[in-house]
Amino acid sequence: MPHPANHWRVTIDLLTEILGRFLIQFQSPALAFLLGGILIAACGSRLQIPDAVYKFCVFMLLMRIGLEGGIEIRHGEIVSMLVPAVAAVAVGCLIVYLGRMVLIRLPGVRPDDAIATVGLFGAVSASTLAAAMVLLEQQQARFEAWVPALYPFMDIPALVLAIVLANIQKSSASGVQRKKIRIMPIVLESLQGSALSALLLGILLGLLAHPESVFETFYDPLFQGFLSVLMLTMGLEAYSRLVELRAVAHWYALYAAIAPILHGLLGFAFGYIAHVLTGFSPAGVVLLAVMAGSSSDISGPPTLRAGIPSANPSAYIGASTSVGTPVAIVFGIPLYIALADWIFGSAA
Amino acid sequence: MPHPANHWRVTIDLLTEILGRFLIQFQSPALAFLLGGILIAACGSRLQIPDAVYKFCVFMLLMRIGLEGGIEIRHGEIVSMLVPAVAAVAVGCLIVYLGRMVLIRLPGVRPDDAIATVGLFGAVSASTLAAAMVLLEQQQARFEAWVPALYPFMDIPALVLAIVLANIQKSSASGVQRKKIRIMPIVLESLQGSALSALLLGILLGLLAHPESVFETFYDPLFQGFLSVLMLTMGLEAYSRLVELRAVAHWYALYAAIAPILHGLLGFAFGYIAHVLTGFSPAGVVLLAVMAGSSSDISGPPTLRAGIPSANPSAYIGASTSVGTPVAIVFGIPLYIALADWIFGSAA
Amino acid sequence: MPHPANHWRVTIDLLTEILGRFLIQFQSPALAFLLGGILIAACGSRLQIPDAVYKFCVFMLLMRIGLEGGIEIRHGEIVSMLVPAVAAVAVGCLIVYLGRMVLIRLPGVRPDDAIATVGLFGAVSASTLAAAMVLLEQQQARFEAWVPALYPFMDIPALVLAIVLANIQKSSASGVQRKKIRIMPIVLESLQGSALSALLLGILLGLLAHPESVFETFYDPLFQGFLSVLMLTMGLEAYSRLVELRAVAHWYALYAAIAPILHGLLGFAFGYIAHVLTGFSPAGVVLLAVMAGSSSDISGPPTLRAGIPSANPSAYIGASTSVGTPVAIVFGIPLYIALADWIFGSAA
Amino acid sequence: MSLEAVKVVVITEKLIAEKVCALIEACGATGYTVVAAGGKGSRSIRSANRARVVDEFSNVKIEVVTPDVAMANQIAESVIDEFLNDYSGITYFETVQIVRSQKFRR
Amino acid sequence: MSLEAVKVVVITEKLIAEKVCALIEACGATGYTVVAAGGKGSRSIRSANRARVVDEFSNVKIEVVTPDVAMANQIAESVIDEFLNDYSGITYFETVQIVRSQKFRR
Amino acid sequence: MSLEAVKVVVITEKLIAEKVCALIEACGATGYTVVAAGGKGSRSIRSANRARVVDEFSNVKIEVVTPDVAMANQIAESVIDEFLNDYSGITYFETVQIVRSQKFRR
Ligand SMILES: Nc1ncnc2c1ncn2[C@@H]1O[C@H](COP(=O)(O)O)[C@@H](O)[C@H]1O
Ligand SMILES: Nc1ncnc2c1ncn2[C@@H]1O[C@H](COP(=O)(O)O)[C@@H](O)[C@H]1O
Ligand SMILES: Nc1ncnc2c1ncn2[C@@H]1O[C@H](COP(=O)(O)O)[C@@H](O)[C@H]1O
Ligand code: NA
Ligand code: NA
Ligand code: NA
Repeated sequence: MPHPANHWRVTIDLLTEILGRFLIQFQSPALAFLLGGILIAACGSRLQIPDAVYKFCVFMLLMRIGLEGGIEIRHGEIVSMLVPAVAAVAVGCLIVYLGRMVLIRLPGVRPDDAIATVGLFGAVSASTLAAAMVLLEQQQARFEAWVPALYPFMDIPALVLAIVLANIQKSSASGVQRKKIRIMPIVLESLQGSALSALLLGILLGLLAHPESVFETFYDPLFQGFLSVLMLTMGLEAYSRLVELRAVAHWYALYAAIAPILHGLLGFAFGYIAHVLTGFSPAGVVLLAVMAGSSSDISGPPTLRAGIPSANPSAYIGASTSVGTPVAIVFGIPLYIALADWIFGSAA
Repeated sequence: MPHPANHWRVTIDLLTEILGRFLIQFQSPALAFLLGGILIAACGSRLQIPDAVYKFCVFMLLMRIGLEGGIEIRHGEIVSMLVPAVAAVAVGCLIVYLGRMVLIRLPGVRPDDAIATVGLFGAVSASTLAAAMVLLEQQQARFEAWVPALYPFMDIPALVLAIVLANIQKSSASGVQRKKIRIMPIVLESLQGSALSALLLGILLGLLAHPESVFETFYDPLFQGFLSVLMLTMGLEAYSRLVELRAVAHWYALYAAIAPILHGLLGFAFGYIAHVLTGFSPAGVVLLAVMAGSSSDISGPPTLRAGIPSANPSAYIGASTSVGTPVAIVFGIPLYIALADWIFGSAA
Repeated sequence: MPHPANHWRVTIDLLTEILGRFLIQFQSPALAFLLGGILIAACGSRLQIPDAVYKFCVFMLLMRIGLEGGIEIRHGEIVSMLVPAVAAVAVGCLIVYLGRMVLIRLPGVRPDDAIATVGLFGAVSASTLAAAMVLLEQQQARFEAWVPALYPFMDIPALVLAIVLANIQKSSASGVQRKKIRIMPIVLESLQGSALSALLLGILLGLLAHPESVFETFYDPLFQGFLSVLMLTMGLEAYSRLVELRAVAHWYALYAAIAPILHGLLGFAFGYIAHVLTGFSPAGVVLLAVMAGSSSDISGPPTLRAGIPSANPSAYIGASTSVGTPVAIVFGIPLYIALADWIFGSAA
Repeated sequence: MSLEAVKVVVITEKLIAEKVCALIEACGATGYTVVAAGGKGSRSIRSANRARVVDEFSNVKIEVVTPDVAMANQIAESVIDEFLNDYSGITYFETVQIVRSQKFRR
Repeated sequence: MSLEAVKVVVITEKLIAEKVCALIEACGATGYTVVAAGGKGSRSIRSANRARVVDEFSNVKIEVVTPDVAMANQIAESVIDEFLNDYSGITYFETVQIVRSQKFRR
Repeated sequence: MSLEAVKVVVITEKLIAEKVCALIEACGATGYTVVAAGGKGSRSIRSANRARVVDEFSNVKIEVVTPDVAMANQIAESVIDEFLNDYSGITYFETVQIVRSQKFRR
């Protein structure tokens, strides 16, 4: 850590560093395809990625991440995952809890919508995670094999907490004695979603089977390509959802622009603590920050729609898809990498 | 062949051998994805492989198998295919003929349903064949280039015979003078199905064109990957079809559990005869057994639905998809390879 | 250029040359899959390539072409594109203008249908272009990086001119004062189509981002494979559209059989002029000829349907899909390559 | 301007869609509209939206606007006689008001 | 041969399709037919045909042929009560003539 | 509880679906539902389910529940005038009973 005396120097260095990374990152394929998607959608392009292809991309990415994790966990030690996993749960819950306190106070924001929104931003986006992993892998940064497995540890608590809070809110508002919310069905529902079950199946197959040949000929080499297609789709989607976002209070857009970075820094801080306590790798810290900064795009929305049906999906999905995810990828990822470079040396 | 004196020793060796192979095979990607699909479907996962992707996987596999066959047949001699082709026809017909005699006698089994079921189990599954081919290729086992072309020689006679038997059955039951069944339309219909026409087109292109570059950059390297996706889909499907199977007589489940192995051994025996007569390769014998043990999942069902409309599709498709195919892949393939190892030495 | 004295010798040489190329070209994967698709459709095959896969193939091809162009343009000089771009515009307009004069005079041909048809044949087929590019790349023929970017320069003027002519036609026929046609919306509409926007996005990303890694692991290696799938789809489609073509005047079929070659030769001539003026590469001349000879299959039809709604789509789409495109690929491409070999030496 | 007519609806297995359409044309209808459908009836559930290994078994909904009750009856009866004993499916009529009535007469 | 019956139509979010179908069965219907749909109502546009990152929000159209008005009313009311406060959707009835009427009674 | 209303059905080419929907909204409808369709009419067959090189030519079925006959007529007439001379398509009315009638008035 640098001496506090020359902290101006350091701030400027950091900013230059981040700026430099930005320019590089803007050219990284994942980001470029995301921005490209937004751009051509804004130009009125009729290009569409078929739904079947989009779903297959998601499957490919999560299976690839899971398989790699599973194959490597075999050789690694899983106990060291404990502290980071606790950190992930804490970050997920904190984002929802603190976020709710802020958002619910804003004018024109319905409590239900607020809680659903913070739930979505507390949850994790698999595609944002994949984009960060590709970038780190290209920079030869090593992280523990089990890092992607932290995903559900942050994702599920955030969603569950949001649904529980919404129910408490509703019953206290209506004055009726609230009926006890059963948590296990929500957890199960989350785990059964297409994204998480592909990830978990991948880990399982990586652990127990010998999928190396298919990993090396299919899931690994095509990873980047399918990620680029997914990013393009998300860019197209981000633009087309803007219309919906415009129909709701502007606070959502503001929250969606700021929250990803704050959440990411919170995740970074918790990751840093885990680093000090247990030697959690710098690249792992970056990925924890990326998860925290991301907002769920695949499994979160339907879970929240079912769990908080009274919330308006246009508010939370619009905020997350149109603003949150682009900010998390475009500004968040390079920020955390630069931060890690600065704090840990060239490790990340 | 071992001396009959120490046949206990040999039996134990064989069992150990097969058990060892099982443990390895359970970890082979194809099998692992199949079991994984069953597992996550049983856990209630909402993971789905889009229909368009499933269809494309089937196309890829059959085109790849066809192209490779066609390219290699160019350099090989096709005459030696004659005896194995006759064996394939014989096996397909025997399975249907013998199967009908057994199944039709069981209580609670309607004749039409019985005949459609044995027809489906006499026919061939392209995906099961592909899974076996990947395994043999990974073990550097060589088989004649035309072996995959034996597929229609077993598939079509089985389907045609089943439809003819069902018609005879119906007319003898109703006492009405039966109207002559025209066989050629059924054969044509089978050849025009999506699976067989992709296979035949692949063979044709392999024979007459120069598809080497596209084979080497696309169809061959992605083969294993798309097979894994297909196996996953079949696993998901196997579980979800169990509900239907439960609604029909339990005899179907029993038949579906035992028949694949018996059929496979019958196929193996005929393959062995072809080996003795014409030097049919050990790996070829294994693939003939795999075809015999498999039950059609792509082209068979619609052909039978159209040819024996009075049969209940829940009976035959449920039996084949939920039980027959998993048994054929999980237990059948390793059994025949172990058998070939034992009989032919390390050839397969 | 050979001496005029022995021009008989030369003609025979040329014919032999072209014949030789034909036999090779017939075996090239792209062509073989196209012919294979026609063949199995004619045999009544039920093989289908899902719509989602078809759309993804188109996206892949245009993104790959665009990315490569963009990456290479970075290192090249774009000014030399000027003359060929003017040539492309001229060819596109000439095809429409001359074609209309001929076709409109034939008996049984409605003016609207005639103009829409020549518009479609003046426009460009991305898949035909891709097939030619693969062939040239396999023969190590080099062309300028910006050649694929000539596509919109020929495509859009042809479509716009056709729509304008149809409107003039209609208003002069009805005697009503014609309302001014606004051209920009048509140009924009064309650029926003799925094919062109994928191409342009690819060029942009290639220019401004660093998509090399995803290009090398995904778009480039899978190019040939997806092209083969696309060609197969086009073959299936060509046959199934024949029915529609039969319902309209036979002149459309005749036009569709002859025009591609004439258009290709026109394009070759203009390319040759550009070669003389600015050193346009021989392979570039071939690709200009291929564009001229091709007829649009993806973006042209909907643009014309919207721009000339009174024209019968069966006439122009049938002519293009069933006859024009197969002729352009099967006879056109090898012809222009042979011509280039003969005129420029072994350059193409 | 509008005229009463009968719309025949047939919901049945996708596998026989083409044959049913041919039958409908043979009865003299000027056209028909087909929509992919899933559903559940006395047999089993058929889903329109997932990778079934045997896709051919999902449903279609076919609608035919007919100019008179006679043709509607004929279509329904032929479809039932020829297909709905062996294949699953239902058929029913609806009364509609057609707007360009000449389109529905041959 | 044909008999008057009531068809209940429910157009709502795909996300709750399975639950709505279960409710319909619980009301005693012998079957139902589901079709993928897009649309626009008082909330937002839902398209049936493109890669939405959140596909679960597109629509379905569910049709149930019921033997009597009572069941039709019960289905419509239960669906409205249970779902249409929180989820977007509409429901309406049509009169149809069923041809094989025994199929629609339990 | 339920109220008689008119449902306008337009079956036409997918290519113009968006324009037709805009026209329907301009006529004052509170919503519409779109379903992908194939079919055959006086022009050619359009299939909903295969890789057509020119996918834009398959059909859509658009349904609009309108509160009164006047709006229904206006929608049908505008669609016919503006589109059905050049594009293939049909349009017809059905009588429906709407259950939450306030949803269909502006
Ligand atoms: N009561 C009903 N209402 C609406 N659709 C039905 C009904 N009964 C059957 N169907 C449809 O008709 C198909 C075949 O029905 P079934 O022949 O009873 O198996 C089902 O899959 C449903 O799509
Ligand atoms: N007037 C209408 N006519 C036809 N469909 C409608 C109408 N209003 C709503 N819908 C359908 O019902 C869905 C939900 O409507 P809403 O609850 O108003 O958002 C819409 O997406 C449409 O598919
Ligand atoms: N009699 C009919 N019944 C049902 N749908 C029809 C009928 N006639 C035409 N259609 C539908 O309307 C579309 C256009 O018809 P057309 O304008 O006659 O080509 C067809 O593709 C069908 O989907
Ligand atoms: Na988060
Ligand atoms: Na078999
Ligand atoms: Na052209």
